[in-house]
Amino acid sequence: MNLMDTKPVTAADYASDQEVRWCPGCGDYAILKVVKNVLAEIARPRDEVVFVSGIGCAARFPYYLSTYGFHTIHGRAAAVATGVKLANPGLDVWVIGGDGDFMSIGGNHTLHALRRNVDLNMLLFNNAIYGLTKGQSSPTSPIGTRSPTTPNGSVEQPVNALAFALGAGAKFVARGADTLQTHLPTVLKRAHENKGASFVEILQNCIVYADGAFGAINDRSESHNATIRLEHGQPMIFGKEEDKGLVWNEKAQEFRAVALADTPEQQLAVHDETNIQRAFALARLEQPDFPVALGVLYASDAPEYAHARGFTAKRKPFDREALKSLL
Amino acid sequence: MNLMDTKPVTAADYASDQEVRWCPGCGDYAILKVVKNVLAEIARPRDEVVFVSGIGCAARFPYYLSTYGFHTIHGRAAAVATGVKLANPGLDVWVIGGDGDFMSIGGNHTLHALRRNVDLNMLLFNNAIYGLTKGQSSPTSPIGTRSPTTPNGSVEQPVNALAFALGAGAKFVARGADTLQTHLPTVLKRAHENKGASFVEILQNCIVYADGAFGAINDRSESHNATIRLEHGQPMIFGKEEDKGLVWNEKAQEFRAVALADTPEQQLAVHDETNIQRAFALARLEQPDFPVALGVLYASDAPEYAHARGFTAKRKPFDREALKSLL
Amino acid sequence: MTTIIDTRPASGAPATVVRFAGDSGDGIQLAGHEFAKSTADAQADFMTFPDYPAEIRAPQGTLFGVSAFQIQFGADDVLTPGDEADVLVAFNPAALITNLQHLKQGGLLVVDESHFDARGLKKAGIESNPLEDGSLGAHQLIRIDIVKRTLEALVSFGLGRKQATRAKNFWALGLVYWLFGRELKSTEAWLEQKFAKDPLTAKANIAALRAGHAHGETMEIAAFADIAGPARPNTAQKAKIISGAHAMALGIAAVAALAERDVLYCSYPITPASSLLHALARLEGGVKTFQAEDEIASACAAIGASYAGSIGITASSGPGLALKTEALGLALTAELPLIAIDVQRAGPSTGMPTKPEQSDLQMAIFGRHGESPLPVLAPSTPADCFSIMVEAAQIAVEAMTPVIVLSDAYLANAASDWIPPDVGALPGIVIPAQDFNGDFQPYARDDATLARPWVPPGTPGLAHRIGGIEKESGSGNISYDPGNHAEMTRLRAEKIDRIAARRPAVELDIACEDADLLVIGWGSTWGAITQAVAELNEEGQKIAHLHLRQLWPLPRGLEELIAKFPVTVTAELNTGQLAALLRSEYLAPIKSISQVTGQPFRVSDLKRNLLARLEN
Amino acid sequence: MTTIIDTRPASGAPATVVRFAGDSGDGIQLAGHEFAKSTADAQADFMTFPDYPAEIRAPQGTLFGVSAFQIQFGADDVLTPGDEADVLVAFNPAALITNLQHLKQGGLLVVDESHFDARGLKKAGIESNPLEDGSLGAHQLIRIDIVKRTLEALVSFGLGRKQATRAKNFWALGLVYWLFGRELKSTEAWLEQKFAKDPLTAKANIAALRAGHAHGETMEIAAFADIAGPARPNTAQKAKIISGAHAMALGIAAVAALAERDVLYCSYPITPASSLLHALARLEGGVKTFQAEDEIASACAAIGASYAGSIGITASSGPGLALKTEALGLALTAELPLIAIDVQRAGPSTGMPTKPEQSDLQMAIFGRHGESPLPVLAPSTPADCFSIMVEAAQIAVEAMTPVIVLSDAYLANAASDWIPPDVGALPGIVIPAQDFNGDFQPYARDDATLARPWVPPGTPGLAHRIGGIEKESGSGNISYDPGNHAEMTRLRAEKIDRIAARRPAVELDIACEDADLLVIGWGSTWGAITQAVAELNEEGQKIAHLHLRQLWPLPRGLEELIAKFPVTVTAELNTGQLAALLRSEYLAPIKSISQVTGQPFRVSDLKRNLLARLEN
Ligand SMILES: Cc1ncc(C[n+]2csc(CCOP(=O)(O)OP(=O)(O)O)c2C)c(N)n1
Ligand SMILES: Cc1ncc(C[n+]2csc(CCOP(=O)(O)OP(=O)(O)O)c2C)c(N)n1
Ligand code: SF4
Ligand code: SF4
Ligand SMILES: [Mg+2]
Ligand SMILES: [Mg+2]
Repeated sequence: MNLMDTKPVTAADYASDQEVRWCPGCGDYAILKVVKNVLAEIARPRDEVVFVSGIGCAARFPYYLSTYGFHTIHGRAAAVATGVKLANPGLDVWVIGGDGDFMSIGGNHTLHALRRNVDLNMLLFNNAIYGLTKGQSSPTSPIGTRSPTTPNGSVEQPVNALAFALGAGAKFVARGADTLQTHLPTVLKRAHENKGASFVEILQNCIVYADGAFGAINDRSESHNATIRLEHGQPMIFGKEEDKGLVWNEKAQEFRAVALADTPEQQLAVHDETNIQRAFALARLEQPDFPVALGVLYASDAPEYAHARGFTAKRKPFDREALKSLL
Repeated sequence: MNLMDTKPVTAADYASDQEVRWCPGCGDYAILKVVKNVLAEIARPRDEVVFVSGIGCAARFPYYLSTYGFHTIHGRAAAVATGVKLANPGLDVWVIGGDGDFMSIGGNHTLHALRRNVDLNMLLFNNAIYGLTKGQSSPTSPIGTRSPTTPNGSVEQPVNALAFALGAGAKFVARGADTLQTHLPTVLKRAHENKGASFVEILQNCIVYADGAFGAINDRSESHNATIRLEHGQPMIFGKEEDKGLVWNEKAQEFRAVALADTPEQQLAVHDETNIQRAFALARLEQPDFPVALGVLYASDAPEYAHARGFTAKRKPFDREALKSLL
Repeated sequence: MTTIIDTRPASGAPATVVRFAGDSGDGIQLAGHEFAKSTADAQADFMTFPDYPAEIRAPQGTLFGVSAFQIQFGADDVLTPGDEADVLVAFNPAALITNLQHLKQGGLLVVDESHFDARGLKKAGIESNPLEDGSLGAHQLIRIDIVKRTLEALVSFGLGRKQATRAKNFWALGLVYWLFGRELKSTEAWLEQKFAKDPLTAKANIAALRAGHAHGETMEIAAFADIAGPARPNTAQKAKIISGAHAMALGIAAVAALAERDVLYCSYPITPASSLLHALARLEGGVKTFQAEDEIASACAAIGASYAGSIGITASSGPGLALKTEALGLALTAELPLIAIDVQRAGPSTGMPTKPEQSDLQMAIFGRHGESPLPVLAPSTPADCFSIMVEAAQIAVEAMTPVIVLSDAYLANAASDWIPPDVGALPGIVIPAQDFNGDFQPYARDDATLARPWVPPGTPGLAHRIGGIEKESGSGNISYDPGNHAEMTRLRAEKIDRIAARRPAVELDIACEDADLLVIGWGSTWGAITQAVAELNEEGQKIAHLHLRQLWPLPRGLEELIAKFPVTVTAELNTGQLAALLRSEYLAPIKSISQVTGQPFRVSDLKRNLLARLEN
Repeated sequence: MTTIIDTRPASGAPATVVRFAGDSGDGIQLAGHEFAKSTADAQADFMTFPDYPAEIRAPQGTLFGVSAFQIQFGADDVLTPGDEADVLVAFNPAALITNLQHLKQGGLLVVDESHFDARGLKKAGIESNPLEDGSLGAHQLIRIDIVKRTLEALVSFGLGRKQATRAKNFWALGLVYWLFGRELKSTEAWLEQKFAKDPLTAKANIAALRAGHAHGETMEIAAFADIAGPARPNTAQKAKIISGAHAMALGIAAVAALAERDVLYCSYPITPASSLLHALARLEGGVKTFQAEDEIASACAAIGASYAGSIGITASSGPGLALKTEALGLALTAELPLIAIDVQRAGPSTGMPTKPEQSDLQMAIFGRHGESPLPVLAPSTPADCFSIMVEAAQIAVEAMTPVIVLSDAYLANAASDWIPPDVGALPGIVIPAQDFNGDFQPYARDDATLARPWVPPGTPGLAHRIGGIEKESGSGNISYDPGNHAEMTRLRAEKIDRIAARRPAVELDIACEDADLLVIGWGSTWGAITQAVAELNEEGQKIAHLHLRQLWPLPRGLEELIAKFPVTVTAELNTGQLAALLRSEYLAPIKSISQVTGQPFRVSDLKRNLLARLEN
């Protein structure tokens, strides 16, 4: 296989010839841009990269990339991608879906891909709404969301995608936001490096049906006050002026947000991405009382599924001789 | 409605006329016995109690009770039960299923019933195997399980049902074991009292396909060394001789098992069933290093779904007058 | 002065087709809807069809952002939104070039020329300006800079350019009102009410409307004669404009009222079925709604509701019904009343989600494992979507069976005038009395209907267990007995067959006893087929039309009826699924006129095809 | 001395049916399997069928804990496990009363009387002892206290009572070996090998076997003549005993070897399909297996695998295939090769999971939304389960389509003798060459097959995107164009139709050109129908038999063939689903002999029904 001539160099090389058809101002554009940049940095030949998606606005993603792409059916991308990976573990497989795709109809496949630790880069574009079907509330919509199906405001407790992933046994759990164009690539690169299922929730603004669902988080200028960028081994500091921090309250087993002015730095919690308990607490931090945790919340090594099954390149192909011995 | 004459008094009144057909020695018998006792204690008329199940050995449960019962299809019991509850919130609805039913094919419905907090008593009979279909490994089977589908031992990381439930947003999470005939009723009664989705994992021995999967846990005489019975507000003590305890290691964010002889009682962790962080740690305690946590791991108040939707007895019935005003 | 050609259809009844097309942000659907209302006020008959863009919100001015609205109206029965437009109003280059195909040769073309600059043309992906290059020669072109005129009309309001421009749809509507001699009053009243909190906007829109109307008067074109229908029988009651989706939602509400039972409507969003859930959610509690996590859960929750004594209804489109296949088998063998609605769209797989097709018929009838017969109904018109729900519910509770109702993307979105029924006069949905005299068996059957009793949990003294494993006839206990299974299979099938005996026998929609051809349709194609056959018959042909609303069990008398005609053909938006069914049932050599384009039938195409069949 | 009546079937070829029945813990299946092996060694033809209890492990001695094994063997072709047993060996009261119905009038009944005490009778729920009350009068009863005899025979081994008793199945087997003049050697050798690590057990079982055999010699009954078949063509090769499930698993392995591609076999456990997954998992890597979280995931993972260049296979039973409906639509429109196996069981819903039925045919052919044709095949015999997989794979890769294979619970469990094919001589599965000359289009089609190219990710230079939305012919880009959709719909259908042209034309299984009746069957009923028709023809009737292995597209020549016979009837384990299909396709007045009892056809019932058709 001569892959040299297909080797891409720039982000633009990862663009397909299809016209991008999200609504003007949709957060998906920003994610697409980041993904193309990250792919260019990773620099794997386009032919070895596959994007598998379900159905939804997010799920159109594969059409806009020059890699292999499979736009499947609603909710089943993780299952299809599992088959892709088991068939050819050498491929670089990305799974794209919205909150409906991953957390509603596809919840079961998300769970099982995570617990099996299939080597997939799973990007959940969470816009807290069903975009493509015109704005119904989704399992991540906050209580009170008014939508065509919840005209008086939804009453269902939303699922916290990262808490769910941790409960499901995910070994790599991270969060980013569409507009954070310098932060998001770092998260995606880490996800890509992780061997096994990498679960990344990307907070994505649906400008038409749920504009501002994440408040200041993906407002670039305000974002630092509404989020905390976690870094392994670093104290938990946030705020535009880096003037706030998180302290761990041992008794209540929860974080407390503090002003650095009042708190000595050594009292601040230090991020340990290998600690699942802390990750569970971080995943559940919510606005307005807390900054929303971004970055790699949890990462831990575990055998990747295809590999654990022995489906490696070294696997002896089955042939007529082998068949003969069976019959 | 005259319910007086159907009011049952003893556990036997909750038995149906059907011959019980589990394998001799199956843990399901013990659970059935406990449930009948608990029903007799609750003493709701049989006619107001419904057991909905999926398919599996566990799912045969409704046939053996004299209440209403619906043996549905594999994995969908929670969804059917949600419909039952929304249609008639006055019913006392129990959902029964195995680990295949609840955590494999039905994982998505488990997730959503929990996050919506539908007022269901959901009892997962976890035997870490597919019983009815003759012994395939299940999503709760430990790594290394040899089964007809994993002849060399399974490699999939099992899902921890209670960690999953907590990640899914469950408001009541508890664990019991089939043979613990004095402990299990207390758990079921608490589950029944809770308004909202009550998730109870019952460790159940499948004597045919996964005998001893839970080791000493459901061996009545050894169980106290292998489990810890949590009580709200009480220090975490376990062991046949009540000679061991759990200490919370704040730095590592995990429990440590200690001998009481070496540890002053005030160092022991105290169970707080309202603390979700602690519940997450407790849910993940595993043999042999730790006792498995039994009892109510987590309980917190939250609006019950049918109620939050306004589907109460007070709901005004829709009639011709109302229809007229629409047309 | 340009003279407008007479565009009335050959069939006699004068009917006119108007189409509005513009960017999705231009308020096309709103203007169209107002025009339909004024048509209703004029007592005319009409049918409308929106043509939404596939994209949620495409960039302004692009081809894929074009939204259109078509209405056909006339004094007599109007059965379709029309094949081709007599009048097309286009708001930008993209709207013009994508919609020109819908304009009749020589039709009137009103174009807002304000966006026909280099930028506008580029957005539409064209180089040459169609207004200049002679490509519109076949039509009667009226160029107006509508934006400019609107701004002029609103200059006194002190609005920003952007806000003022927004009124351009009302300016155009005013012009069209003038073309058809319509009154402005009711639209004005509606604007005042709608913008009660923002009187400036109300006034501005009214001013634009009047300005457009006034412009018509000054234009050198002949106005169309307005088409007014005969006064309605009940003149007190205004006709409503009702889409199939809305009618179906009201029908579901009617089920609750007429059965005196709660309805639990369970669904997972999917185009084109979502609008039902939206409409029901807005009804505020008339019907309980449940947005499930997926289609399987939506079917199962509906089953749970039916089990618990409510009427469970679940709805989706093809991909969703496919997912409900297993659950429907449970409802069928548990013998619970349930309605499953499939608003069909073009398949297979994701297919073309916004486009109609009738290709789920075989799945509805045959698409379950095991021997699993159940009734299948299909409404014929938007208004029929109301009645069909009541009928489906009656069948479901009477025979204790799931019922599938097949609508489609066309029927859901098409709208026509509708005089709501007199609620007081509607017969109730009769739930068979449950009377056991101490001898209750969950699978004992009614002698006439073969239905088992419906005894929901909560009923005192009758607690029992049911499930999806084969059940002993009578007791309902699990049974693997070979003879019992054969008997239960027979009973389940006969129970469905007997529904036909209680339902009306077939009756021709267009009777023509000595016809040379019988055309059989079903579902949303009623209007187009009726129109085509009526026109052909007026032209001297002899064609009978039968439209099936009940697809399984097939209605009484169908075999005999088919035998009366020398040739029978079905007309379907699929590859002949009904034809295959009828061939198998009656061994009649039925062929089909089939179309699988994701579009409803055009009357003209149907006529051509029917003629071809007559010639064979 | 009792003389055994000659039990050979009327059709000529001598064949005998033996049935073993006992508690599930009694080692019935093992004894049966050994008997089958000795039958194979005798070069006789045979067919076996296990009759497992529904319960996992019922209490000993109860009715629902009875396990049985039936074998028919003869010198000539043996096509079914037999309607009725000539010899029944029953190990306890429950086994006797549940299995007596399977014993021929006057047949030989060997009963272990050791459990016919009050306790044993009570467990079986009977009051009177059938050995004493004269109820067995119609049969030739041999009462032996087998337990006692076994214990006596093993007394020198010093085993505990419980352990020694376990050898009773071999004692009984020894007796049956004597009845049929069989050699003990190979079973002895097998026992030595099996218990190589536990020679005491091996020896004890051998001693029991010999004791049973010796007992026969001392018994005053005439032994049956042994039935040996003609020497096999290749005497070097021993016949294997193969069940349909095992043959299918080997067929799947063969797909990998013959296509030189990995197979990913994806499934979720379900009776009676699980045994396939078990068998494949044991093959250790010949085929990759994946136990998915549910059936939808199993179908989707198989689709993913096919997309990635492996051959994706997914299997389930009816409820599972129902759940895969939507996913199959994706495979179909993405045009990927895939095999979906449905091991049918009695439905609807959960139905009777362990019982065979052929009632998923219509779901397989019609059960998808949209216009969704795909090929459907069905194997006829256990051995055919091997070949059908290879054929299905060839079709799938050649036409780039999912293929459904319909097996059933009978075929999966029935076993017969099988001489494996010569692997070297098997033709390869040909994957069309992918040769684009720089002009690659994902939806360009091969002129002959209309298949699109299979270009998995990883292929250099050809990255492209596919999906479930309608695609532009050629480019594969999303298209909502009406004409394109019509064309793609046509192409997808014609692609499937053309498969028939490349496949063999129909050929009668039992040719009888001037027959009065043609009976058409499909799937697992081949043996019973062939046997019934052969016997009737020997009795002077004229009946032709056609067995369809290819159910969609229907094979070439079928219409013409049907036209040759005055009457055509199908014989199916459903309510006539194939008949309905043929009626619709050919407008031929085909009726059906149908049975929906969860049981395979009995030859005698079929004969009776066929005769009735001839009389009409
Ligand atoms: C089986 C099935 N059910 C439902 C749909 C309709 N549908 C398409 S996308 C979607 C959800 C979209 O929401 P999300 O996944 O959050 O993606 P977004 O559009 O917000 O990016 C739904 C319900 C479908 N295509 N298929
Ligand atoms: C749709 C469907 N898929 C698969 C099955 C087969 N099946 C029945 S029960 C079961 C799993 C049993 O395991 P579990 O739920 O853990 O219950 P247990 O028998 O162990 O109590 C399976 C796979 C089915 N009946 N329906
Ligand atoms: S609807 Fe929302 S998510 Fe979808 S493209 Fe538009 S802005 Fe983006
Ligand atoms: S198989 Fe296991 S779970 Fe099922 S009844 Fe037997 S012992 Fe119980
Ligand atoms: Mg979304
Ligand atoms: Mg289990």
